[in-house]
Amino acid sequence: MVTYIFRRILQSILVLLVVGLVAFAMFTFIGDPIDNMLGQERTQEDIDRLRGVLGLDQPFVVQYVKFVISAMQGNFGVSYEQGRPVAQILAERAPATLELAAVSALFALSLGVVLGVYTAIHRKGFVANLVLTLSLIGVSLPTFLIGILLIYLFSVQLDWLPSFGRGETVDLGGWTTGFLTSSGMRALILPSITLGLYQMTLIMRLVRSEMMEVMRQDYIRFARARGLSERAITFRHALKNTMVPVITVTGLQLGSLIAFAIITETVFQWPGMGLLFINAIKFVDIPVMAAYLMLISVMFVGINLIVDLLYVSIDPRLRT
Amino acid sequence: MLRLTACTAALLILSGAAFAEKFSWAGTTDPQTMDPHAVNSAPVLGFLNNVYEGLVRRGKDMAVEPALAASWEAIDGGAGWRFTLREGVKFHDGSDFTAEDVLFSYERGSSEEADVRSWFAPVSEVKVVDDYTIDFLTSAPNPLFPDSIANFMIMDSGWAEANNTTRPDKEAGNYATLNANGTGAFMLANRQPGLTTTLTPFGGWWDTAEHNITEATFTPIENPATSVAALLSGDVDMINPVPIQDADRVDQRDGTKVIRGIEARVIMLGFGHDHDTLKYTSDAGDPNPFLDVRVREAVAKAVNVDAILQTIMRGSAESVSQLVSPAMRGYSTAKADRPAYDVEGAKALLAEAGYADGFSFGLKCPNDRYLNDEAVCQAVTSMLAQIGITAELDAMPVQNYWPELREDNFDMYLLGWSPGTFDHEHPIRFLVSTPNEEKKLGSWNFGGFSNARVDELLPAIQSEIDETKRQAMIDEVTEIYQSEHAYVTMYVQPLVWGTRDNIELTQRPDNFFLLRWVTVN
Amino acid sequence: MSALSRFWDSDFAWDFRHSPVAVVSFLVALLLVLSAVFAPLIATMNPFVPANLNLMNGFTAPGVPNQFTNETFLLGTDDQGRDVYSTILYGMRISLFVGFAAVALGMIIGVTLGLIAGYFGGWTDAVIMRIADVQLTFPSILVAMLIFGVAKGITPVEYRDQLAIWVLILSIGLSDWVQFARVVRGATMVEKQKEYVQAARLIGRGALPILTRHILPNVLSPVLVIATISLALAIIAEATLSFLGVGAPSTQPSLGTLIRIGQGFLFSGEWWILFFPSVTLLALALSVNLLGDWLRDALNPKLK
Amino acid sequence: MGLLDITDLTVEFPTRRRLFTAVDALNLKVNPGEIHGLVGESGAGKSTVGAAVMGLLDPPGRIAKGNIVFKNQLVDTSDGAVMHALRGRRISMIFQDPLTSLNPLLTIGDQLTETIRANLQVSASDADGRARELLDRVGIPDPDSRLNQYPHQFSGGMRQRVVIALALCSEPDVIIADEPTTALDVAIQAQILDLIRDVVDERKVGVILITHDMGVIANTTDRVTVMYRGKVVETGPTAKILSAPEHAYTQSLIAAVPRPHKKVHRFPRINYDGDDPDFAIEDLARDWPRYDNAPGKPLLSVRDLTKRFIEKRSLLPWGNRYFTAVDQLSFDIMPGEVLGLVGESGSGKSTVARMIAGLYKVDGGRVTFDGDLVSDLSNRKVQRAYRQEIQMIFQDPFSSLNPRMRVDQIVAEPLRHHRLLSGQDIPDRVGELLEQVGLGADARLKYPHEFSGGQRQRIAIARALATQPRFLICDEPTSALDVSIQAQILNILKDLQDHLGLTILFISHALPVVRQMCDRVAVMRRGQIVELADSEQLFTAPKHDYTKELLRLTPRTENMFEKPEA
Repeated sequence: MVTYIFRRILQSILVLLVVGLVAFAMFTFIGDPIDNMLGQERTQEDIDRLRGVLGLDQPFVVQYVKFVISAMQGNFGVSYEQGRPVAQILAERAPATLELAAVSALFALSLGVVLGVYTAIHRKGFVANLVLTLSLIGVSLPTFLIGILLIYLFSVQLDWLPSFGRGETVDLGGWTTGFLTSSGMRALILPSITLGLYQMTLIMRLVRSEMMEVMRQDYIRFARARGLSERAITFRHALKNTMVPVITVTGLQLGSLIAFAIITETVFQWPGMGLLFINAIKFVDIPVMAAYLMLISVMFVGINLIVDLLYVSIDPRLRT
Repeated sequence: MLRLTACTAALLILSGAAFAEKFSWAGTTDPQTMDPHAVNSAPVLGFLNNVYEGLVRRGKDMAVEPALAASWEAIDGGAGWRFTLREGVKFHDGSDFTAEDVLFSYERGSSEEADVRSWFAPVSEVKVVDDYTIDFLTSAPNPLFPDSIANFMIMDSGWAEANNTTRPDKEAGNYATLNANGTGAFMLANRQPGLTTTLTPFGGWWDTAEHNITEATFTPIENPATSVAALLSGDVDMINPVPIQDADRVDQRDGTKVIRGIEARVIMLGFGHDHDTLKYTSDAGDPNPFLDVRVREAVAKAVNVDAILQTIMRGSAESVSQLVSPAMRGYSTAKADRPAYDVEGAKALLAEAGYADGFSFGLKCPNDRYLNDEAVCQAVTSMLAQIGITAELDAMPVQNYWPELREDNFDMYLLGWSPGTFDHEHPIRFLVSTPNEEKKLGSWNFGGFSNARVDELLPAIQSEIDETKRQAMIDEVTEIYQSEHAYVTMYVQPLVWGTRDNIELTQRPDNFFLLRWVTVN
Repeated sequence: MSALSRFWDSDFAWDFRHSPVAVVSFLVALLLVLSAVFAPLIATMNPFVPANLNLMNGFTAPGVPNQFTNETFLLGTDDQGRDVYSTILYGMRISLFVGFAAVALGMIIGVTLGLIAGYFGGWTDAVIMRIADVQLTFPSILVAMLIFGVAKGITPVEYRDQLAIWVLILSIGLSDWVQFARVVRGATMVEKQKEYVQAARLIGRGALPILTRHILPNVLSPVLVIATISLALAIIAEATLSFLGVGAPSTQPSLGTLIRIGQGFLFSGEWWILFFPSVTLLALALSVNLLGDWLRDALNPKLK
Repeated sequence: MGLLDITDLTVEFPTRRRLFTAVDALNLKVNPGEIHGLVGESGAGKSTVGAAVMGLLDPPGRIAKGNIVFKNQLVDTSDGAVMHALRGRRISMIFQDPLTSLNPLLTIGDQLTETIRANLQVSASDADGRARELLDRVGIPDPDSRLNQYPHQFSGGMRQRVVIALALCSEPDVIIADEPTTALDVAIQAQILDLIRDVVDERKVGVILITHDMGVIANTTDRVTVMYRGKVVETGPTAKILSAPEHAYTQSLIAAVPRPHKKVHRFPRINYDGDDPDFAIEDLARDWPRYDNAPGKPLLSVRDLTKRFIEKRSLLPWGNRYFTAVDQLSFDIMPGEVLGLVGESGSGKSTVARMIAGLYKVDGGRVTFDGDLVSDLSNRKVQRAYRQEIQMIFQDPFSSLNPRMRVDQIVAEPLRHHRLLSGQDIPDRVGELLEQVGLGADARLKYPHEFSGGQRQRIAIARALATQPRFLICDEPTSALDVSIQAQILNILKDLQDHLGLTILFISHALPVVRQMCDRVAVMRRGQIVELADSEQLFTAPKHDYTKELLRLTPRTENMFEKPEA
């Protein structure tokens, strides 16, 4: 098992190095830092001097290693757009996105599993089929449209919930949280539904199909034949076995939540990293793009590591 | 990191004000910088007018009134202007305001790195007479000089030196990009670029506060529908602008109202007068057809301004024939007619110029600067298509737009101009005069229109004190740029602000939103 | 028995005929695809040609004559005077073209790599699947925006409009290949253990003919299911990117661009500019999704 | 009245084309302390009977009519509450595959106690004690520590014991055992059957033992019911049915069972349902090339053949733990000889076949064919020639034919690959081959799924014969087939050897089959050959203990009905 986890960690590091390479290549080949740092009136001497200072005259590999080292120290350079260290900007923005993603994930996961189990058990029921049909409509509607409709309905027409932003936040030593104020909590509702709805649907459908798959297994038939109650069969036997594949996919889904937050943040003017990123795209702010890229993959890789560990804890076959 | 949370900041202020109110407003674009000299654009200057102040300021009716200068007078013989500074004024950090700060701000604002240096084109020298007296000497008599520096904001010299920001830095930014230390009614409490900017009242302000705000938060909301939703749901108290199409709804709804006005801003199309060849599309490299005045006239005739006003602008704007609106000083009443919409005439002109089969070119357009700017450009594209010339539209955020124009990357472009001095001379100086770095002239004349007679007339206009003579000269310039079709002027942009019913504020025609006139009921 | 009647008689076709959902969604999808393909024939105008537009027709409500021009439009017009009905047809062409091309790209890459990884295993497999892991880190919209951002940084401005479509295809396709690869790899690993593959190897067949002639046809059913669902996803991704402003340009609007434009008129009463494109997008994605859902069940031998 | 009385049971599966009657008016009676065998070939409906009694029919299956009477009470299988009270409490079930019957995520102890507590009103600690007793009873050593283990930590036989323990939890009156030993090796099979027998004798439960294996029936059951296509053809005491079957189907079924105790020339076949095609061996033999084999020189020679698989991957390649599947194996096959390779699952016999066929790379040793070193896969010239000379017939005719290829494409593939014929001649040759294996030329345009198992195996044979090979590897060629089809295919293989002089390596786990087919037999165990002898000698006078053990455990069928050789 230690080997397994160690192997996964090694693989994760490898993945990060590759992503780092992509980010670094973006830096080097697209956003020429010299161009951005020297402005229009530059001489060849200036360029050569700065190349030396920045180490750009060194071989690619050396530069890459330096990039990786400084990235590990959280140093991603200075935003072209804002003229501030990218790490600092990201640190400001991260709490908003992470809180949104966390709430969405919780929403998607809890409702997804519950509805998935429900629809799998009541396969022919009216409510289950209604939920399924609605869920397909849910995945067929783009996120941004759902966001707009939610705003129109709940903010504009009904005036129940705020239409944009995080509401009031409380600063806990560099981490701004919306969890501690009622306006912050209210502001979270619509964006997290918007962001989580799609993942919720996916998880629900996955749980349902895996559950139905598991329900066809011999050990479920055997459990029935042993006289166990339907409750025990559903929750003790079927659900646990369903969780193994569900966890993998859910891990991937939650990882992509952070990236998909770009859309939600745009619609709701949510002051997170996604909004930052889309602005970076518009202004071709390469350092911000590269850093965001790295950050997303670190989170993604981290989530996948956790998923692997969860796997081990659920499936005894992996423990030997 | 210096940051006050919303809660604590509010608590601090609450103790002071009896009817304390928070106020929040939203706009399409975030002010790029907090540096008053780095970018000469209305969103920045409008915002910073709340934080910084100039020697003079404009009142609710746009009239110039004393601010940091208690009074001013022309120096004999038109050599310049003497400003007597207000005493006892403090900067937000508590330091005193003196003539030294004015001189420093002049040097900073007229420096190579500054975007606002063209304001100081007429200035030959600035002399500190004593702590509270300063002379601005001009190379020629300049009767309008005090009017022209209402947006010239004074920065604390000691603060700038201490923070190593004695020169603005447009690209990389420096301390003043994110921080401010002015004398204005509001202090910069928290600045998160692109997210929120929070202002709090400055207790030590020299003037009497008319407002009752305890904290004001600005949020840029890029998506117009979101900002409307935010206003309707009461999440913000004011938005500028309200998308024109939503104005009626916002006005009719309980709880919100719309404040309309005609902005001083003229929307026009510009050409690459100094481009020998086209830069874009498959015709790139071909000789520039817009060098031919007949082609420019054809464009002017092809644009159906009335249609734009009736549909995209929903009838809430006026067409215009000049670079200023009729309300501005120096408007040339004799030249009030725009070329009529005339597709056939335009085609005939094109044929005459040898472009019967048309051509294609690149049209640049911002998509978040003016009201429905991209839609207008699209409409222009299809109108030009009617006379057989194909515009390839490239719309982009304003932050990318100005650099693109400065680098001459266009065949035709959209521009809006609001004369800071409310005088016809202003656009002539910025848009019609031949670009001249040294004299700081024609700095926004991206297409490089050049006419010797205009260049000759401009200094005369600037120094002429006799109104009739001055107007005659302006009329001549108008005649020139109209007949040359230097720009295709289209319409004067409307001002459409939306507020909650409980907000009272003053809308100034220059689209500057000043918090010091806001009352929250 | 001809191939056609044999197909008609197959379980697959029978299931299809007896599933109202499948038939209806197939017909809806077919209708939409056909109307997009034949847009030039059934549209009232080509809204992509600026010369065809009359701004005075702007904001005409559906079925109501325009106050200036007295023209009537079935689904109304947008702010530029574009007939919404025609614009939807033409916009759907972009959406569908991007969707199909992106799925084809993702499918070709994914199936090829999946076959290779699954068949050869070992190092080849490890490398390909690690690349897939990296790719999975970035959802399509992120890839699209990165490519877009990069492309914006390195290409001349005048190519950006044409570029947009290809960037969309490339980015959606690139983020799509992983699921094809994963499924095909899994299926290939199962199939290669089967004795017919060993029989072919025994004859002396090389890897290429075994992969293409033997394994590929047997792993296609899950590929078909994924391709269908990916198509819906790709259409939505395209709409999303266009909504975010990194997709189809507003002079040649796709469904997503139309929705972005229409969204600006949500409060002003011109509901049709948002409503009809949204409904079309929903109908398109929903019918394709329903088909995919049905296919998944129909092609799953375990459900038989 | 018996313990369980099933009368007139009819189970229907409505499919889209027609109503399929899986069980047709079946009557069956089980008495306490009796093992009632339910035997039939695949598709006979025997498993459906078990599922119907348990109320576990897969949808859309349904009981159309019939009564199930348990202890003189009519059971309403459609009533969930009734079935719940019955299922697991009074009637238990054992499934075929012990691996999939157990929930992999729960410990054995958890699964036992939950079953006990679901069915008997006992406390948790009592249930725990009972679970321990049960494990002990089914012969699992060290039950204390075993209780905390997961199913994957048990071997196949142990797992099936756990399954039986689970079935016994509630002290049921009836156990339905559905192919309980099919997935197990012969040695384990005997143990499990003994265990069931003991339980029946001890607790006087009634057992329905569902199986396709006549050997199991012969050795274990008291009474037997024979099913054919959903109908009961014959029922009665096992001894009587086996020795003197009345129904023609039963006769044909029994006759086809390979006998371990003597060698017959051909398998006796009784044509019951008309599916007995001609195999035109004479036509085939006419064009068959004759090879001059040097006398006394082996055609195929295997020396020190070794294969290792990675058992557990480590972080670094040299830290991997290996499992030696084939360990320095050596043997020769003479021209025209049939060599049998026999052993239990996991003994490495299939690995040997795949190495000889060049499907696996060898990790040590060498294989020479007709003097050429063929275990070196990089020698393309030798490989190309060798590939024409050898062919293989696989175990599962449902997976050995590509389901997406037409039959003519399948059979033609070797011809095309080796460019043995020009394009126009290929269809003719394919037609001939299909005729010769008795399928008829119109089989060409069909797909594999349109054929039955036996027909598919004949397609596989046609493909194997296309290149006119000298050497044929048969890897369990009949173990996936019903016994009557098995006889048919084995006869074909015998013909091939007799008339074409083919050299055959015949791999099987079934000793009776090996005895009928092979000239010499090698017994494999854990990657090594423990005994290699002439077939008759090995069966009559085995030398090695392991061989003796295997022979002893093989179900005895001497007292079965025998049809004189045809």
